[in-house]
Amino acid sequence: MTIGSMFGDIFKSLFKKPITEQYPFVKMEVPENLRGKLIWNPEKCTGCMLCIKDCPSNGIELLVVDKVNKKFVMRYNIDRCTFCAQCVESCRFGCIEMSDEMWELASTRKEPFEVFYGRDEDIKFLLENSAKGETETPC
Amino acid sequence: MEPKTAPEKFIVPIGPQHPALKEPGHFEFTVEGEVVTNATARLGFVHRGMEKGAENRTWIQGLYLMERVCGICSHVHALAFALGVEKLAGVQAPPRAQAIRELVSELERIHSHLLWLGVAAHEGGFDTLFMFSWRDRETVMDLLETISGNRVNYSANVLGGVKIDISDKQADAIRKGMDFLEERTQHYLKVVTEDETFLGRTRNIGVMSFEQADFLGAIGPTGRASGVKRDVRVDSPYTAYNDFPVKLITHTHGDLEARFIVRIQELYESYRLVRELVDKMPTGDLSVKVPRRIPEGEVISRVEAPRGELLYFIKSNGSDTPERIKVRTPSLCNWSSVLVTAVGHNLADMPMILAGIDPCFSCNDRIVTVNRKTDSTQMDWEDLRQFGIEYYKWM
Amino acid sequence: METEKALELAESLLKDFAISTNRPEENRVDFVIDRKNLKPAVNAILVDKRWGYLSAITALDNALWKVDETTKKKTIDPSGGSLELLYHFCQAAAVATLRVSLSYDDPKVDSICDLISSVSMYEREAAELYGIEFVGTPNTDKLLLPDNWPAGVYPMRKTFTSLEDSAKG
Amino acid sequence: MDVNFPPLVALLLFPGGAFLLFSGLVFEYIDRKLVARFQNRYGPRWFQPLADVVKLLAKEEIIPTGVVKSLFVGLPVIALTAALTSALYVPLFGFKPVFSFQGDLIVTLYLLSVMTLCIGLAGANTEDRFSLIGATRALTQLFSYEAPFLLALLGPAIALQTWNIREINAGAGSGLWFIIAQPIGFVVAMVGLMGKLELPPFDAPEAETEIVAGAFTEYSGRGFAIFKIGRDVELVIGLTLVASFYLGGFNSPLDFLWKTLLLLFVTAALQSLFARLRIDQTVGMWWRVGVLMVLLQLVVIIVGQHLAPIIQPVIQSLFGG
Repeated sequence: MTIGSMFGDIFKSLFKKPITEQYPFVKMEVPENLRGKLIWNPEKCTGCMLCIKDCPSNGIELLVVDKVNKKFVMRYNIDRCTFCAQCVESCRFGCIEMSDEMWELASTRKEPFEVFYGRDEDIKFLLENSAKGETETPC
Repeated sequence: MEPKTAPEKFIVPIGPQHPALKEPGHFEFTVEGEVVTNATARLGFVHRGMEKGAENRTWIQGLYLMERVCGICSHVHALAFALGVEKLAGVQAPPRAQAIRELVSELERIHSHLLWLGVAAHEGGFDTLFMFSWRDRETVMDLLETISGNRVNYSANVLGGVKIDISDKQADAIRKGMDFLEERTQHYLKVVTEDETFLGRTRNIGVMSFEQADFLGAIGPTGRASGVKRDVRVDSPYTAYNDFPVKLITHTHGDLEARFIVRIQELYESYRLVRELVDKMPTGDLSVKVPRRIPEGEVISRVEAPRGELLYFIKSNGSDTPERIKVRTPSLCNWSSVLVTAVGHNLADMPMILAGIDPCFSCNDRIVTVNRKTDSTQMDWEDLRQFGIEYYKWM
Repeated sequence: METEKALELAESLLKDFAISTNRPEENRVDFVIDRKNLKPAVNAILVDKRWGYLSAITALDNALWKVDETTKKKTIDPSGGSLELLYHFCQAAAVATLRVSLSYDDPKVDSICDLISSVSMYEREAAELYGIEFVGTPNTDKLLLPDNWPAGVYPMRKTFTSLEDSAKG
Repeated sequence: MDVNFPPLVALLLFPGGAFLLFSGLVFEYIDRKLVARFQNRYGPRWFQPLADVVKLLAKEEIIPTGVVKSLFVGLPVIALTAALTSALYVPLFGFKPVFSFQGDLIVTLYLLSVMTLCIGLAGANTEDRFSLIGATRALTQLFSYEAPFLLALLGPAIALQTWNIREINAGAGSGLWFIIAQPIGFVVAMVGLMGKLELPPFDAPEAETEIVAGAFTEYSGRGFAIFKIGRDVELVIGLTLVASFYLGGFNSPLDFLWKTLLLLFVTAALQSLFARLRIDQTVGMWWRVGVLMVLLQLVVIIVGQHLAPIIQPVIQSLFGG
């Protein structure tokens, strides 16, 4: 039976630095295997579409430029991504991995949330085509 | 609910937006002076249609949907789903995967119980305990982030195993964290069992007798605080609980103090278990292959969530999407019993009694479909501002 | 071993009511019972003998699917199918399930609220989402769905696709 | 310190009026910061209370339906006025009270209670259930702490045989400090002050987890801001009273500063040490423990005073003879 049993705590914390994180000023160090933004490597991709099929949030789309020569572009919608890493697990060729970047997901614009991965010329080709309105709009 | 015939009844509504409970749920307490004479609940404010939604998704996508039933016990939902699907498919995850699954669920229990300790203290107006227990909870949150890469939705499970592995460096971090938490928890146990002002708010409040708890089906720490010996980890061990058994912790009083004691003693048990798991982690593969089409059948998968027994009923029709997934979360079981015990107490005790079962509203509310309108317009900042100006012109 | 004993006990308790008994898993036993026997069966297993506790009530829509040969499209055949209620009782590792089949035309079953007051929430959930009528349940207020949800629309039935479709009829 | 301010200056600028309002905000800041530090947090920035008030004053005041409008608008003003008036009789910032007469102690305590009465009325005025319960609780609490708080402040008054705050302030510093002479009175006065200001653990009237903000639930904008300032002013005056009575009175602003801040430190520590008391626990504690203890002490003082003339010659004859 005591009264004020947390006295030790409050007394000690007077002389301690507050534990609160000074977030916008001091950023926390991220752990090395943080699940952040996806990185897609076009070189090894065979276009099996397993990652697209398994993605629970329709966050990634594979746009086909040339199926025979295995030219693909991945459109990655970061705002839809739930960072579950299922696509990393699903890919049998190790094309997808998760980086520890981009964990501050806030913007007043939509553009930073749409990322294209692939060979530069493929992306260029695709963007030009879509400007002409030739490619189908993805879901 | 009693018919609302007597008009002179004084009904105090709590919720859906109420500062006491940080999640939306609506309660109506009929009070006479300060004493509650009747209590009813209305849920469904965070109803997301997950059970229906799961029927339109593949098994793999369902795993991540189920992980998002609840933000606090995300791992156990995915675990129950994965275990059920693996049972249907006739595969079993390798031993190391099972041990990692158990490790993550115990770490999750630690963070959930510490969170509850803070919330319950806050309901009782003991903000210092709230701040300190949440400060220490950061330790285990950081550990979970270190090993899984995310603080809340660890997404450790895949069908057939786990994604994450525990390295030696991480194991050391876990051991250190457990030592720190054990020392702090000892202190909190002393505070909640000895502090006079706090005991005034917990002792003999919200008493649920063994008879009530047993018959009405109270589960988890709420039931165990009334002496009901129910713990899925002991009764029907899943994952690695056979090799790393857990001790059943019960208390006899059934009041709020007993619930505090049971939860805090479970924390000790979890610390011990986590240390043991880290020390004697089996080696081997992390996952096995699970077919995309799951054979026809029905399965019941039960796991012990931090709040009590979580029951999944999974029915497969042989295709790559489930036929029916039924989720029965522990909070739903405990609601009915707690509303019975609420009658006769002071209004001031209500937040603590409600918080005493560690309610999780998101868990309860899952089912209806939400149609994503295809013609929805997206507004950017400027549009929104414009919309606001237009809107307020008419005010 | 204890699980086996518990399951056998459950079988002996319910042998008068069960139309058929089935062991889908090693720790489970299913009893198919008629809906008018539900109350006596619950009384026998839970109230009299305290076999475990009522863990959950699962409602199922066993719709009859027919597949169009040419288009490979799955549609619901309204001539068949049924609703089903599963009452799961758990004792330690053993799970006993009472299965009650209900037709779409007359989805009525006796409420067991007067036996166990805490099932009210489960019954309200099944009533709202599947349109099963529990005769004698004390509280029929909305539990999960919004207050302005149209009457007679049951979202968990297989026939429900969206509110717009339901409004069209 | 004996400085004579012109009445109008004293009323509007210094030490009452504007300066008091401002220092009320400073005291609130220090209180919040201390509590935060006790809980291992950073707490608010220095301008936070001021920013709160400015924001609230700038906001629209919503008057709910079903209230008596004049009361709803007038009550916060009355509460603040009463608090500001009471400032004229206390030795604020170490200066001597602007006005002083025999018995102003009673008037000051009465004025300080007007605040709580206004809160009670404001809660009862609205139709909101939380407000009604908050009002009931606020008034219940008023009846429980008022008597022991008054009795606790009467201790020094009776010992010095004056009902004038200025004389008590002067007399408190001359002999043994009353915190040592009358420790029970000090404790009761401190806890009574916390009850009066509805600080934790006596914040049942506005317990946010039960009844949102109690009587203030329907208040917004200006009305709420004025109540808030009134509460801050009362904090300063309450601390001044207790410090001047029990900590040896004030002779200079510096004296005032360290004594009141010391008391504020103690209050902040008490706030963070305890769980909130239920209203029945609060009432029970005050009447069963608080009142009895203070009454006991009063009896000892009065008996002591009557015995002193008898004993003194005896002592003198023993030692001085």
